[in-house]
Amino acid sequence: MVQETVPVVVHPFSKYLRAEMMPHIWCQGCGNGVLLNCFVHALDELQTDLDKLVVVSGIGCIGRTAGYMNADSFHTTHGRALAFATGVKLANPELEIVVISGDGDLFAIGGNHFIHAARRNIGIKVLCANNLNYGMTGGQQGPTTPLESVTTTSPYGNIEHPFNLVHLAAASGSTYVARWTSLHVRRLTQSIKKMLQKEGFCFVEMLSPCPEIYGRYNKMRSGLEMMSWFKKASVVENFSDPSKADITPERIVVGEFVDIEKLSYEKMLHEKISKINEKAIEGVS
Amino acid sequence: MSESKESKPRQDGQIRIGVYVCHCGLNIAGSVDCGEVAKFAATLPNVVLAQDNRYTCSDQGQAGIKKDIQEQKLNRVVVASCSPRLHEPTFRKACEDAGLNKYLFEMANIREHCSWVHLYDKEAATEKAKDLVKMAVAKVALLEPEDEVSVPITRKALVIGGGVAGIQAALDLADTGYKVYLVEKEPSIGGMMARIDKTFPTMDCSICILAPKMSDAGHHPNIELLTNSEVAEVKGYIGNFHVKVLRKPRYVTKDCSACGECVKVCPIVAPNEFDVGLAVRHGVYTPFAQAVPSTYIIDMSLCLNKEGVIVCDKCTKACERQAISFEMKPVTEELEVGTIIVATGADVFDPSVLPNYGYGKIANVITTLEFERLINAGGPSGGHLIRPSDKQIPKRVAFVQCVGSRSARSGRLYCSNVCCMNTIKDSLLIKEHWPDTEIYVFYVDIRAYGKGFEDLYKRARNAGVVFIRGLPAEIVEDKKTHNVWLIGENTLRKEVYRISADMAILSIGLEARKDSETIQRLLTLSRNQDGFFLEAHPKLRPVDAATAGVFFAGCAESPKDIKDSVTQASAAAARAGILMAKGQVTVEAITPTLFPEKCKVCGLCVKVCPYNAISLNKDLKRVEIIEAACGGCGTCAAECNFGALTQKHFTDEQIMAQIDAITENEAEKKIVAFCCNWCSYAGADFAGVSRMQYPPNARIIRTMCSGRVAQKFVERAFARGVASVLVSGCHLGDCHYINANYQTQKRVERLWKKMEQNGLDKQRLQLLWASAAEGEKFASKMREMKTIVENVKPEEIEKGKKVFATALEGD
Amino acid sequence: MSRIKSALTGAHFMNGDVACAEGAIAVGCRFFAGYPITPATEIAEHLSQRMPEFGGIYVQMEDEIASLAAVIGASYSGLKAMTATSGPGFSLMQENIGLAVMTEAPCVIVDVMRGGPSTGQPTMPGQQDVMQAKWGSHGDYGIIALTPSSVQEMFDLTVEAFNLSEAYRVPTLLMGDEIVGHMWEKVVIPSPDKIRIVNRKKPNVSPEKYLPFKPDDDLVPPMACFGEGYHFHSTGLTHDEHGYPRTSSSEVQSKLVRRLCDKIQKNADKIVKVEEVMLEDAEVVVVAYGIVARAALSAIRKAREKGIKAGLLRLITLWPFPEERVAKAAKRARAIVVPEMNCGQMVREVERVAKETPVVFLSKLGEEPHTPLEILEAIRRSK
Amino acid sequence: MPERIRHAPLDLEQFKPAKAEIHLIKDECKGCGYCIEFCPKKVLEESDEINARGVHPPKVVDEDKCIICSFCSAVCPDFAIFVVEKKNKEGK
Repeated sequence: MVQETVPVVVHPFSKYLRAEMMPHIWCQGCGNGVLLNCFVHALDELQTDLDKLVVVSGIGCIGRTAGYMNADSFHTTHGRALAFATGVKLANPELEIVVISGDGDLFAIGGNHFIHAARRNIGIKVLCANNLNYGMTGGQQGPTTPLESVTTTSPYGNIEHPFNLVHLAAASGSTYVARWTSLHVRRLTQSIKKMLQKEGFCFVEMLSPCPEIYGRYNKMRSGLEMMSWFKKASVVENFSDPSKADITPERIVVGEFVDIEKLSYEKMLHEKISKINEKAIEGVS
Repeated sequence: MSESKESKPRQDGQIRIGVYVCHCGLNIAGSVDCGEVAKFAATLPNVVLAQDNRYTCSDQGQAGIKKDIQEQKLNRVVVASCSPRLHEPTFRKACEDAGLNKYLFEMANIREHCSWVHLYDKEAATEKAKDLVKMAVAKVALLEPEDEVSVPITRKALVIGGGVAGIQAALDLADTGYKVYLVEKEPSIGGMMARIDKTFPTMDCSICILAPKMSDAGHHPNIELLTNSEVAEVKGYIGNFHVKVLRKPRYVTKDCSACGECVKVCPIVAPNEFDVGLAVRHGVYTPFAQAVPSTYIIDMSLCLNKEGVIVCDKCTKACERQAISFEMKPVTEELEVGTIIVATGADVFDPSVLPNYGYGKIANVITTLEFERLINAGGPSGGHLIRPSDKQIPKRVAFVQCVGSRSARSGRLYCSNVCCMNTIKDSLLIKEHWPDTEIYVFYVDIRAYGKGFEDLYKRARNAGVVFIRGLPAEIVEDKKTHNVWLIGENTLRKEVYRISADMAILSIGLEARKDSETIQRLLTLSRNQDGFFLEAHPKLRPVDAATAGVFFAGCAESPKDIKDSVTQASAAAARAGILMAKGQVTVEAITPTLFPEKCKVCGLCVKVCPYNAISLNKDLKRVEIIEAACGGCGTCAAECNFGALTQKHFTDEQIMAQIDAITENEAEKKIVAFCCNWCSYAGADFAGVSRMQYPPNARIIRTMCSGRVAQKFVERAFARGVASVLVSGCHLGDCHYINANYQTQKRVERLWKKMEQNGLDKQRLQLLWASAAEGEKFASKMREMKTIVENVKPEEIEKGKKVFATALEGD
Repeated sequence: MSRIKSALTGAHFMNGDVACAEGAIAVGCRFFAGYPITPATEIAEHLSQRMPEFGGIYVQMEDEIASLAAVIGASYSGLKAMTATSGPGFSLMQENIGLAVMTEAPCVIVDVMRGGPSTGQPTMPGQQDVMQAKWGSHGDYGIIALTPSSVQEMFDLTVEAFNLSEAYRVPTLLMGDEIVGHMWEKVVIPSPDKIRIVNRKKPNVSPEKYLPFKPDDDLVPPMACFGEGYHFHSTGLTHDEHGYPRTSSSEVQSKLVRRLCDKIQKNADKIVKVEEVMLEDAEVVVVAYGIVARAALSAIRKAREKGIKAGLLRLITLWPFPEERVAKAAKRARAIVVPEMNCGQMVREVERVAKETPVVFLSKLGEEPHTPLEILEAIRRSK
Repeated sequence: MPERIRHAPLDLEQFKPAKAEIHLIKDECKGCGYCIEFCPKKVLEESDEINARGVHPPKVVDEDKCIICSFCSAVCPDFAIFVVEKKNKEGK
């Protein structure tokens, strides 16, 4: 009896993921999976050379992303992903460095490194999964937690005005800034592709559903409920004023906010070095 | 904005009025004793000269007036003759040529409003004529000289509608050097003509002769195409229209090279409206190959990417020029234009409302538009006329004429002008492709009136097309063969016919666009009972709209063929060109005059002005009038109860003088009738032109708009013992001044309430909305009010006098 | 990045910071990330000038945390990398020292010690960070710390520090102080070919079989770097030989942490370095390091003149602590004198090892280091 | 062109869309329901079968309705579903 070989059902993106590490640890409905999916989709469309890709992630649920990527990857201490990545990029500018981290890691403890990395315009691509709270540690309020949101450390409603990440990124000097939600997977993939091909510091924020924790405390118990909030509130406006793009329950402005050309730090540094070396050659010969 | 100086110093020196009573051949003299009227006029105050002559409007008549002005030093002229709507400009020009300010002239309408409507009561007609002359003389004495304000014309034009008419008008204007905005609702220009296979009588391929014009319009440096767009708002007035156009997004940018790769991958399929649903198009599509602009468009009602979420990106991936952009948003563009040409075309009649023809139920009953798509090489069947049921080429074909035209049942009484010739052309097309097809044409009258039409008709007959006079009463389907039976009466042979055919083609008529009501409201146009736009004058101004600066072209004005549409388009372009070439137009000096000291800055007038030509100026403590924006309706003057505003040439004193003239004697037998220049006054003229006879009680006072009729005028008429008062104007919504007649409604209702409260018979005050075409309605109101006048008792008159006595204060 | 500019050779007169910088360049360090802090700023300034001449990278980060993070990044990209700071910066770097240890990232951290704690005395010397050097970061781990007492040693020990860090894939500390850093002395720089340079072990298996944290018998795993196609993962979480996080397995945790400690302890004999002066017959042994050892040297000479048999044991390696050498000296001596510019840190280690031999602790804080007379006095008293 | 469309398009059969082959890796699914909710053609619905994670993975209602837009696979957080074009017999 000819044993009809059942074709092993292999997801087309499995070659980008570390089989031994999959499946990932994220909860049901968590947006991090969608971000990883879009990131890998972008790599697939660009046919990025995985040997030249370095994925760096900080601490938090999304911090585990580096572990799932079948590329050189590093899982830094909390908030230090961008500083670490700066070292990697300067040491070897050919490398394509993507920092994938969360709102807490990048903008609370890592906020100082973020604004300086953006200011320097170092060629690092940042993908931020903004799930509006600290998920890994059980749902504390974070730098992007909306006003009056209930979290484990703001049981009476958060009274801190949250960051508007795209405004912060634009103001700090990023050459590319975009925000999408985990529902706008097509355009998120396009934005990731665009940033991977751009020079300088690029930032893409993805509003990510966190039904198990943030949603549980804020009347959006399921992923679908958070996604329908995104759908209802999202307004697609390209190159609108990032300072007016605060996230409110009624209105989430998504789209590309900044797309400018600016010499990257590593390019300027290596041009200076080669100039110095030429001078040095004249000096020596 | 010229704000009036202190009220003009009165003409120093004596008022010297010349009165000319015209016989107008027998038109007036037939039922009015013009000599007696002239003799009576001579006795009126300030009248220094009164004579009657046969044709005042003739050259000698006019020369006589000019001579008298110079020699007799006349400083006022009254001509008692026909309707001022006809010859007021002529006599004003005569006065002006003689050096007299043309605003010191008044007409008494003793023809349309007197002689023609009281043909058989010479005595009453003559009395009425005397009264009308007395009113004119009373008013002319109070007239002041005025100078007209001129308004700049923006040298840009807006053409609404991108069919062949719109395209032609736009090309003509653009070639003359004016900037043209061509707004088209559909994704491409081309309109109905683009959907037709061949044209009559020349049998050209329609798209082949239209496409070059379309691309000229598409690439003309002076023409800006706004397709997939609609006019959202029109403000302003002739020469200064502020137009808001809503540009709906195409979701495909200009980089689109129309390569069609996206269509291949689009999973969405829907009937293509351009092919009347007989062919299929995709979610992303272009209506037809020769579309201009060629950029494709995405039908967002079908595309799966709704509410900002892109679900399917097949087209985006397939487009190598990255021209697909779902972020596009509707944009409202603000245009400044001087003239507007309405070329919105017409819809085709939907025969499914006629159950007896079975359209929509019987497979093989199609319309001539569907036939055009089937016979077209680019259409769904590659140019083969096929039967929808089995897609076979029919052996016997029947055309049914006047479907949705000239028929009460379909609610379209007019003839659609094009269907006969269209059917003749179609029959020849069939004969050309398939010579042995039997063709029957069921008709009522073949209308082949145009150049070359008759020989096309003859060719069809010679080719063996059978014309049977008498439309089928019913079309029945033979369930098995799907053939159709046409059962009707051959009215020439007076016998019933039962003819079977493989398929029936209904020659559908044209009807007014379903959304023409919006265009009408935007441009304050009016429409005839069939829904087509009403031109300013059917004979003399066929392409002008009543609203100055607006013109018509094509089927928007009435159903017509391509040749007529193009002719009208060039005419409209020429008419618009005149205004824009002159670059400025003078505004009739009938704008309001302000007495600043009386103004209480209450803002009532600001609220009622339809053209927001008045604005409050708090620091100057008065209102400001923008003369150029003023339409000249006078509603503001009627609304102001502090006497701070009055309308030049229709001042309160002048109108009250007319009321007093009417009520001087036998007031209890008379009706003071206020008629608005554009509708009810024209309606009365229409009654006169049609020789409708009605009782002579009424004396008509003309105001530009019924909105000018202030409450105190009506009160004064009653205070002076008049039996009854009529206030009349355009239908609500048809008002030439947009919504001025709503104020009339409010004021009459207030008067009714006051009369009721004071026990007066409300019937004595009548309100009538009558359009320029409703002469019969005006005449029957006159008859109705005669009975009212008759049973008004003297005590009722006295009570009226007492109730409204206050109106006579300050006399 | 070719070495266009000729490296410095021969005798030079420079200060300690500059010597350290030149040492780094000489041994092949091509990445410096730092943050200005007295008294270490001159290292950064000198490298900002010299690094580009060698195609190296100088970057000034926003704080010390970022500086060390960048250094680890550069190290993982295949460069020898270092940072230099002082007390406050050193404290800020502790978490990332833990990261460097856990991910076995070779790098050098220079701590030019100053008066502490907190902002303390920025321009004054101090030896108060030496315990922090060993126990600063959380968790158990092995670390190497060297301490120079001359400008020449600022050069030599920087070279040595890089070699040790590359050899054992461990962050190596150079615990200088303000005086050693700022004083000017003669330095003799050997020609490049004479300088021993050790590079990290590279993997000798194909990427599929490569286990980034599978140690060889010297307990040190070969190191692949980013961009070489190994697609390896490295994390601060407890991880297995694959580098994959295994945070709930006690077996993986104990195996990994013990190795990180043993990797240094078991190789201590190859790492430790001291300098012994007249110890053979010394009755009083002075154990000292850094700037204080120079005064101790002149003190023992004066003691000898006075007929006291005194000897000096100078620690060059602070961690791993040179236990046998101190124990051996302690057995022979009648007393040990430990002069330190702190409230008693290395003296604890000496006492632990000296067992019965009495240890006299000579503590000094504040302005200058111990004078020879002070030490001599202590020697005399302890006879 | 607001005329109401009376006849079905004559060339409807010429439109032959590609057939879809939906692959469900059932045990990866965590039951978030995104694919079911956002499929534009409602091809999927919750099955009553329980997978290894104790949730109901989706099941295909009608594979022919699928237009292979692959939104389900793009929005799936767990890489548990993907769609390919069904090769006909000759494997074309």
